[in-house]
Amino acid sequence: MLVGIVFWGLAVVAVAAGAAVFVVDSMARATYALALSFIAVGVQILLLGQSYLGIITILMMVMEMAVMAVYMVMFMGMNPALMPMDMTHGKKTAIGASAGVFVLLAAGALLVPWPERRGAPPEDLTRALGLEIMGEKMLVMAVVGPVMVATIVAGVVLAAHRTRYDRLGDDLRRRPADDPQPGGVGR
Amino acid sequence: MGLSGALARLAVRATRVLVVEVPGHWATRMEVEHQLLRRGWRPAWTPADADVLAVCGVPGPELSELVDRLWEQMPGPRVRADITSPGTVGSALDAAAALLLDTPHHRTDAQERAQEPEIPEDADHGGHGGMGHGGMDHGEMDHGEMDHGGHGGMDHSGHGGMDHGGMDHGEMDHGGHGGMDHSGHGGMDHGGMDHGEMDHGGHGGMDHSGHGGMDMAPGGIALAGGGEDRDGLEMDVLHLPLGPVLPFWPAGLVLRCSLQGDVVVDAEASVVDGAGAGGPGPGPAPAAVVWCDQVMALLALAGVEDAAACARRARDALLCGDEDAARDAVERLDRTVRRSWLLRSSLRGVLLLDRAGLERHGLPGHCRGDAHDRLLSRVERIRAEAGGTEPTPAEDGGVPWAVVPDLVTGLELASVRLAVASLDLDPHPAVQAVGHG
Amino acid sequence: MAESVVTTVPGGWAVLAGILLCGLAFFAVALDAALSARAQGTGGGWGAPLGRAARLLRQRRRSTVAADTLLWRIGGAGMLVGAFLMIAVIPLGEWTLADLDVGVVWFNTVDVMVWALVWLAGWGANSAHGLVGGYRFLAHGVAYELPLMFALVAPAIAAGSLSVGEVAAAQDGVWFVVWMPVAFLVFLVGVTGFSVWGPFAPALAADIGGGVLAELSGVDRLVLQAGRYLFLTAGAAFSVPLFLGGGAGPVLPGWAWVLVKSVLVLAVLVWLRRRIPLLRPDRFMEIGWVVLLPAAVLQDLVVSLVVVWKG
Amino acid sequence: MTLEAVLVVAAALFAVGLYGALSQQVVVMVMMGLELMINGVLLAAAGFWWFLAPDPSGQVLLLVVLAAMTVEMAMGFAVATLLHRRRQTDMTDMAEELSR
Repeated sequence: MLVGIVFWGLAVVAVAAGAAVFVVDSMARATYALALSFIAVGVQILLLGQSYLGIITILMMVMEMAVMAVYMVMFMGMNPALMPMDMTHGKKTAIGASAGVFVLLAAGALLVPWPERRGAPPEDLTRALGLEIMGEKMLVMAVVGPVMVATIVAGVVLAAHRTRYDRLGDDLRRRPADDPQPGGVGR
Repeated sequence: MGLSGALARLAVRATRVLVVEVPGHWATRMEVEHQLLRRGWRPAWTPADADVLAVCGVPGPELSELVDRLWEQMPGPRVRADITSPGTVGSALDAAAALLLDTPHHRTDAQERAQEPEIPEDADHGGHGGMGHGGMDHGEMDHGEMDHGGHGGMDHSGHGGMDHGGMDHGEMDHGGHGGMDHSGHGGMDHGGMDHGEMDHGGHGGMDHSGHGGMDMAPGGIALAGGGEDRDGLEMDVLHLPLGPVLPFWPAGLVLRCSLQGDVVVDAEASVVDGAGAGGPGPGPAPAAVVWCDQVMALLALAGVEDAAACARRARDALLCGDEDAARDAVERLDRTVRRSWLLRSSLRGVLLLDRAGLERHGLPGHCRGDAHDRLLSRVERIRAEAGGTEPTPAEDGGVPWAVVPDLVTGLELASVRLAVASLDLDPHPAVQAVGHG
Repeated sequence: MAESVVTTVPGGWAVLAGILLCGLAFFAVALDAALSARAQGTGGGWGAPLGRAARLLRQRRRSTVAADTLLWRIGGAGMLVGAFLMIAVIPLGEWTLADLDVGVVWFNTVDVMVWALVWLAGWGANSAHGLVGGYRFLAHGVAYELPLMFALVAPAIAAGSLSVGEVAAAQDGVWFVVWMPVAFLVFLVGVTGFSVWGPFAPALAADIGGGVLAELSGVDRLVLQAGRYLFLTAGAAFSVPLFLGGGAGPVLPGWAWVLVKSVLVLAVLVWLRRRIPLLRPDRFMEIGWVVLLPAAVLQDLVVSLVVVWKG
Repeated sequence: MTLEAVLVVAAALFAVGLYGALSQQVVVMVMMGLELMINGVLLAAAGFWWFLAPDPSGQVLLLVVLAAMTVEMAMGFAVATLLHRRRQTDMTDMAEELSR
């Protein structure tokens, strides 16, 4: 019972905060509304018995939204606290499409005869998950790792203005690198 | 009354004082700082944190206006102490402490004040980056001139009568054109607006609807323009004046910076109240005292509090002529500064000046090297001066404040502060100007 | 899952835990004030926390033009709340408030919240200096957080559990600090980082008039400052079960040892602040990624090898 | 708390996110919409896992979703930066990409 109330409370928070992302005027508020939505969902995942994933969701999303706020401020091109922002297009189509999708999904959720629960959760979920990804599903993690590294490299390459040749000279021998802001290690 | 009285007495023991030095009145300021610490009080960095506003010396018109504004920003309970000479510091602080305890007085004071923060009507905000000192935000003020979107540097503060309420720019097409479409707002009086500073080309349109109609923008906030930063990204330019009331900043110096992110892309220096309006000061300070003061500022900005405290003690000892204590303190300072490799790594490379750089800016030889080199050489000179054993090296002059903008352009804000503190700036330009005039 | 190594106490004890945390934080403030007074050559200072708190309680709150007050206040108050959330998983000897099976990750999550909170506190004031402070902190965060995460991994690997109680219990013979000193140091760097403390305080530094604190007065300032000290205290206390053997020690009972060790770590952190210059984000960024992160990863590798070798 | 309830909430989150992703003009706001959609997927996956087949292999799916979200975000930031850089040198290009 209590779990039910908490769940619905969190559900309201999650959806309302999610909607607030596209309603509020301020970029900071929009970003942190999304963070709030993620926190609510993270707690819901906790309620669904998956402590590790729930907490990791909150951790990652708060971090991501803190960074997201910076990008919002940089790129939104609108004053955060001063101006209402309405930078939308095709609003009506979007509302129609999303309402349709919601009806479809919700109807599916309610009408499909979901099968009975098979099996029971292991006692120590986190350990089980760890064994799983390091055992049978190791391939998944072995792929995810390099993908993450590739993301870091690709992201830097895409976003950076100067290349290593700009920094280190044509033969990559310039030391220390020619940076507008020197780092702390003094390479 | 008993509880609030006890609270007040307890609170007064931890009073924070915002010290404003009128150029030339270094002696009063140092005396105030000295006495603060003896009472267990501490200096405040911003008006928001201050209980007492201590004005050292008689400010000129420009600084007076500024001091009034600082006074407005203090949260209260607040007390203002005008201290004209070092001799009256003790009694002025005593009086301030007594007045701080007077709770009914502060209650009335609070009721009489405006409840909402606002930008003064007479402030000339349009002049950011230009002349008007009036609208200046010397950093601690609550005017928050930040703007993170792409907007023209326009200013609404002078237009109290303008009615923006009915405007709705919300539907504007921001994609294609940069500027705003004013034609749709026939009723609006743009007469007073400074469109000259607006950069309509480079960014995604501006929006006036925040004014009047929205609670977020009670008005008067100057918006930033865009410009290309050193990484080739378009970034907003923010105009932020540094000084004259800023912790560990040369008295009277105002550096109007254009910031992109926290990188100073352009700067302009001036001296508050021009030259000579500061009233008669006690004359130029002894060199060693000034150097100690500068070393203290640099160390405090670098964040080594123990070493900064050491420099302050050396300064106070030198000032009151206690030679033994001074020599001890200077020796300790010298040891601390020399030993700390963390300090070296922190100051290394800050405003590196080679011979060519010195010549280009017309700087004296002792400015050579980076901030750490200058720190060491200055401590060395203090030692020579305080010890009195070695002959004082020939003094080849300080750094004129006018070169500061050239030196700091392109640096990031923290480095700017360290760079300025590391230079032997003519400490009291007003006084010197009078002297030469 | 094996029998839990710690006893979970009823929620009412949270009050006591809160009081203990506040007491330790009070000690940190007093120690800092005393050290400061000594450096200035004035003596005294131990009573300063009371005076400072009273002053801020008496001071009026203020607002600024076009402040985002909601976010501003969340930033300040969140710091206060976060520290209390953090200590929920720290076992005091054999008792704990919440024996979370992922306690270490919980700690990490709460410390990541600080990113958001400090930035919000800087942003909300709508002041240039506050905002510069907020961004400085984020830049620091990017540099200290990953090393901190990898440092947290080391004890967890050695103990084979993410539960704080079990990590403490796993240090029966040798404290983890002995054979994972790098992780311990990186952890302390992280603690000072998320407390915006000492070398990691450029966000609150004098050069920008106090940065995030520049516009705060009265109780808002008190809340944020107290939050920082509480976070510092909670971080120091967390190092005890993680690296310093938890309640292990002769003569005294477990809870007393936890407190003693926490106080010691806290005192060291407070004392170090006065000696170490500010690590400006532009400098520390490279140190964090080029030095600390590889060091922490290597430490993890060593720990893993030892664990595998021991079977 | 039933599977249906979880799925309805997840659907609502997904729909709100879809609205954002479709209607917003600015890259970062579109990303926010996508994030919200993935948020819904995450919740739905967690619900399925708990109510249908609570064995550890299902959790791996959630981990993968989380990882996908991170990668999406990081690449989104990089692309946004790139676009922003391009916008100055080539404004109409950008306008075309961003306007309706």
